Amino acid sequence: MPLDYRRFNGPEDSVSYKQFSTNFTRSYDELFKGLFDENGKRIDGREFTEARPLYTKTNVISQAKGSAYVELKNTKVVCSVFDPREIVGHQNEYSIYGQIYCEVKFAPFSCPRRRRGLAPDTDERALSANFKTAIQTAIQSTKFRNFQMDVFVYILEHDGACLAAAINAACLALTDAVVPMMDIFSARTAAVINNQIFVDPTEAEENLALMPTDNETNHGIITLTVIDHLRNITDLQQIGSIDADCLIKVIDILLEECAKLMPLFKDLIIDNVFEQYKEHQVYLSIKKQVNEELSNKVKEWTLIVKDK
Amino acid sequence: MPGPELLSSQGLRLDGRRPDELRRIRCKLGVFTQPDGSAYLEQGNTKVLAAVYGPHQAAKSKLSTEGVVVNCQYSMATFSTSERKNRPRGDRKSQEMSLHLRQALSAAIKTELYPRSQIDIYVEVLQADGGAYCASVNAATLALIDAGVPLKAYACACTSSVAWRGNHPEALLDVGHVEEAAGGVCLTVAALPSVDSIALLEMSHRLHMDYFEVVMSRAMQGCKDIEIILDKAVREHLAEGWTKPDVITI
Amino acid sequence: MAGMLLSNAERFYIWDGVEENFRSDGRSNKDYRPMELETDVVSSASGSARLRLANTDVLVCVKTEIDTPKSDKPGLGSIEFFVDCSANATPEFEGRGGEQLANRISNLLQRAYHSSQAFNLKQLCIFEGKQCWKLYVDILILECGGNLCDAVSLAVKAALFNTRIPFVKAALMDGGNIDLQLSDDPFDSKRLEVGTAPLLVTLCRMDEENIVDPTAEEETCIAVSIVVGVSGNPALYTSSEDTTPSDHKCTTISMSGNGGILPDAMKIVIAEGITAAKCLDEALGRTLLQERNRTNLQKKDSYGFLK
Amino acid sequence: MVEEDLKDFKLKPMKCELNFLNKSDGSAILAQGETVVLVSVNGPLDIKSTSQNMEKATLEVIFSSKGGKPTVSDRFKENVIRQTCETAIFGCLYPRTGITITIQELEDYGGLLPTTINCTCLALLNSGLAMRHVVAAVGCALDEAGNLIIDPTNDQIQTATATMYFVFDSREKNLVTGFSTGTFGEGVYDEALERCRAASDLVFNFYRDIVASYCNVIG
Amino acid sequence: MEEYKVLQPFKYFNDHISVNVRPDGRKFDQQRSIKLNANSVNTADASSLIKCGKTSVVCGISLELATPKAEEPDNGFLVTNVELLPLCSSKFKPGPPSDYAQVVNNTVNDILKNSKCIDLKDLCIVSDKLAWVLYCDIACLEYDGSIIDACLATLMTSLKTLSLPHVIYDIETEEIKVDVNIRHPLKVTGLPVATSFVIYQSPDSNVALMDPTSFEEEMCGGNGANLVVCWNQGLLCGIHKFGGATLGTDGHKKLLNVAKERSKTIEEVINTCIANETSE
Repeated sequence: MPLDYRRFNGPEDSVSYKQFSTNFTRSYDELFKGLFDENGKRIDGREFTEARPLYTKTNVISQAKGSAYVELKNTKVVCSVFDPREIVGHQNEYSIYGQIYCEVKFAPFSCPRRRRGLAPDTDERALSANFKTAIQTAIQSTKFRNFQMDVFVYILEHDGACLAAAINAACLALTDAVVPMMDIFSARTAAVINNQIFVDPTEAEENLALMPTDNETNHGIITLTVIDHLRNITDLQQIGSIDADCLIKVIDILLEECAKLMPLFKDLIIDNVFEQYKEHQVYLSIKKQVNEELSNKVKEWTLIVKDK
Repeated sequence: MPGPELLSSQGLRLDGRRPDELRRIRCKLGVFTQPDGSAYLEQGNTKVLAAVYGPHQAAKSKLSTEGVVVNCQYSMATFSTSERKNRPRGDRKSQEMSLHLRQALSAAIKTELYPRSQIDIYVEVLQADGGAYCASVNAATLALIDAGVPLKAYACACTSSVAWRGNHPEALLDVGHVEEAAGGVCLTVAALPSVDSIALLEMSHRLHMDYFEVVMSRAMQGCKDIEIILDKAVREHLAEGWTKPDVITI
Repeated sequence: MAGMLLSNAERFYIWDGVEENFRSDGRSNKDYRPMELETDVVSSASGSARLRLANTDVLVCVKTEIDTPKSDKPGLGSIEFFVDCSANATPEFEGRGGEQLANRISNLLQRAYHSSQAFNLKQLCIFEGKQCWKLYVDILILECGGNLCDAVSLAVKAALFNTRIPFVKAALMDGGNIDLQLSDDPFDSKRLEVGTAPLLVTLCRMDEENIVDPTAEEETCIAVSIVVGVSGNPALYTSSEDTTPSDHKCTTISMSGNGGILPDAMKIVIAEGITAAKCLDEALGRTLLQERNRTNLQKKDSYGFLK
Repeated sequence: MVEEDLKDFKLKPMKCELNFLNKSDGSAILAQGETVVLVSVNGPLDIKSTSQNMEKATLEVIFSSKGGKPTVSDRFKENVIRQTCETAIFGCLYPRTGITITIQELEDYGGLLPTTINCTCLALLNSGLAMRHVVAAVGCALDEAGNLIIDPTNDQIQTATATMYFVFDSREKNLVTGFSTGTFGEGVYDEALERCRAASDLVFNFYRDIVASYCNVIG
Repeated sequence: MEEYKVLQPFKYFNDHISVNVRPDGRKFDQQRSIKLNANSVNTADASSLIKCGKTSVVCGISLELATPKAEEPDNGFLVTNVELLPLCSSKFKPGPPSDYAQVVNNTVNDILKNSKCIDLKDLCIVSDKLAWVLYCDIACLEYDGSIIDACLATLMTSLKTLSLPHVIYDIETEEIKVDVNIRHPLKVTGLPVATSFVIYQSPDSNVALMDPTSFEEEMCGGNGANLVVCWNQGLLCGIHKFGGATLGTDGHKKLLNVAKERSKTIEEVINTCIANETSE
């Protein structure tokens, strides 16, 4: 990477201190045992098919048109949506579909293993591309023709399933930004290690799922995005090597998990609408008051002018 | 002065060629279906692909009312040189080569026939074993002919260098990669041999004045020979263009 | 693909054709177009292959370099994919035009080859923790005639099959550095076990039908396409019978285009993808073995683009 | 603040030449001590519509250091100069136009930014752009012993615990721009402000002499 | 009201100032509400998040090891970078940092260097062999003015809560062993606090506004033209004034005192936040 002139750069040969700490270089089997507590459940006490609770809040960024903050226990993601503007970059003909520009960025301090650079590297660009295919299906881009809408995601802390968290945050941010969408969508991730399915994996489980091993069992990570309308799958990303029937089993489990998220999103959106409605009422009443004062002021002046 | 080892005692070069001998040129026109004209040319181990699109409507920015805009792009495949290049194009050298390519080819094309339009010429070097620029010009000429673009004459390019045998100099034609790397002088000529005019002349390193004439005439002679070879290939291509049997599978 | 203008009438013509399982060029939904494959086209590379799928033309070259392995994976070499869309294919690829497509394909390949069951990087290790081979797989796209992913994955597997890695003896000197002896005879080299390398199959959905190997025209009128990477069966790639045939596993799945797909339709797509990849694998294995026996290691006269 | 000890200093020798470049609307080369800066101003230009501003001229400053490689601190200097000139120039007289100020650092022996600001002001004077007020920059350093040195030389700056640069406008002698390095007390800051304000008169006189000497050439 | 602000921004702003109140109801030298919490991100070695008014900034520090530079063998590295993310406001575009972002970055770095609150010698483990590299990455999540104050506050909170793991370095074999559970806190002297002002040139007099919002910054000469005063335990450690309207000498003095009071309140906020962080 050529030296970045626009930022302050540390020494090139700097390497994370965790590398020299004792528990860094552990073999595959030790790590695999480390995933379970004594009675066979996952360390944080969850069942294999139990997902982490999803905490979320919308309208966290005042300047953005719509924004959302999603927390999957330790995975923290912020997403903001800006309203359409002219298409950036050269544009040779009128595009009948609105363009959607997506960018997913890891915070430099977000990954436990090593510090990520400030400039976007290849796998962040790949993540942005996957993220874009997942959300563009639900957005009716014919409504904002020849315009470009920006969706930015910033991952504060990465503890597994950050693509799924980003997609969920994007769905809530888009609803908060009142963007024309076909329906709400949600996403979930599952990891497969030694033929065992882990729903909503933590970073340690994800790292193990992608770690090269010599045993011939299924291993990999699958992220599924489902749109509520007819339960259509809008995006399916899979890495690792998994045979067909295990894959189908994972897809079914993920479909249920995504379905569980839908009511949660719906309640949240309905609460937001009520709040905005109340605010609007307050705003209208103030406006009425101001108009009244103005009108009786005008009456006074006409009186003064008349008797002059 | 480098060069004694370039010529053996019997006057043969490192790859066994005589000083005034071209490398084996093999070429084929109409290699691709989508571009208007395409050509593949092998000059020894230097392999080049050329494609021509156009003449088509020019981009607003580059529009010129009196003649056609020739837009060239020269890019070398990452595996073309023995040492892997990490960026195929966009560095200064390929931009310079594109400029030279445009200069040589716009001298050959009848530009005044297509005002306000544009011809795109793309060259991809698959394997570079010396003389990549000359192979590109020759391949581009064949691609232009395949595309039916009217040309004033064949644009051929050739390099020549000088080596020492005993005490008197010997001009070497069509310099290979090894001879280029040996640091000898390398004169590149892009010419229109039939109308005997020179489109581009470029020389690296230093050459004494009175040897210049020897090297220059050898290069011009090389261009004339190349023109004959290209002409033969074009006539062959057109002659058996429609009677050729279908592709024989192994 | 690029500059492909289709009127609505032509689209409906293609859609109706697909419904009756009889496409515009006479193929059924599950047929591939004729392919031409040739290996060892570039002499300066360790392994190369050129594949022509109707009018899609791809040239793949593998170059090897000695590199130090990453600290968290001491015993493994590394493989890197670089895709370059040459402007020969379409004027749009001039300059940085083809970068988005190139990134998409190289990401797909990087994910497909990620699992050790797809491509075992242990065979690239020279000396644990100190020296290993790094494979640069450079893919040059010369012409786009639709279905780029399949053509690229086939050409990559053929190029890796054709790759020759020279024997290297590594000895640990005192003071921790390594002394490498490279054998001088160029033909004294070993091949890579590339049997399990994955093949990408693009399945495109046109309302209810799935078609394989779309042409450029068909690609412009599909809603969603799913790329399935399926690992190969090593038995097909060695003449000796002792290698155990391993079943085909999915090494990567990715969707593109904006459209949704019903879950059970997705299951059918995955099954079809695996069967299509299986027969592609057999065809590739047969031709590569056939070519290797015929040329038995000498470099034959390469047709290249002269045919 | 006793009056006379305000005057007991002398500034580094300043040599300047106006209209140094013929291609630019206004240019100046200024040497303050050994620090030399060349500034060229290209007056109201036509710029592309997206970067035009309805009410006033858009100011663009390009600072290129001696080493040539762009660094983050160049952008900082550009911002300092742009903001100073923004207040000094009557932007509203040239709406929807662009003014570019190009600065080339030739020698840097301490006090680079004050010299750059003075040279920019001279170049603006030479370019004939309407200006509200003229700006003058003076630097001062606080050494270990605690006494203030006006317009310090290079080695005084290296050993100083704190350095302060102030830019004053010619009309009310108010502080237009200022920046400092190192730590210093509040009292020291006020005393430095007063003494630099006094010193700025010398710079303004220097401007008058320079412009006067060029008057017959222009006039 | 909203339409008035959009149609006639200058008049809207002037009406408010002439009545001695700011558009969001604050007085001229009143500070916006501050919410600060430490160690919100547990993958970073130290982190903190501040939300002052509508500006929220997160700072994360990651530690790395490297060989010190040849010319300064016993100095560690302190690398601070401020990122104005495209998601914090429509003013910032994706891609490499804009000029304004680099100016903010440079200002924060200068203040940190001037205040000398971190001695680079403490970061050196073995002279000329091994030293700590402190990557302080500051990301602005929400941009609503006075960004430099927020950045400095989070930076100081994170530095104060940072603790370095113990490193054993064997000279001969150049073996590095890091013991993660023995950690000793980093020595931080003093606490620089930056206060930014904006000077509004109203027709009759110039007024200084403390802790400006981005709308107020725009009204008084664009987002580069502000004045940053930072105090460090009673000593001034940097006054940066970038153009903009001028201020008389007495206005200047009043400014410094206001900044001093504010720096006291901010110090309290940081210390209380660290106190209940360590007590947890």
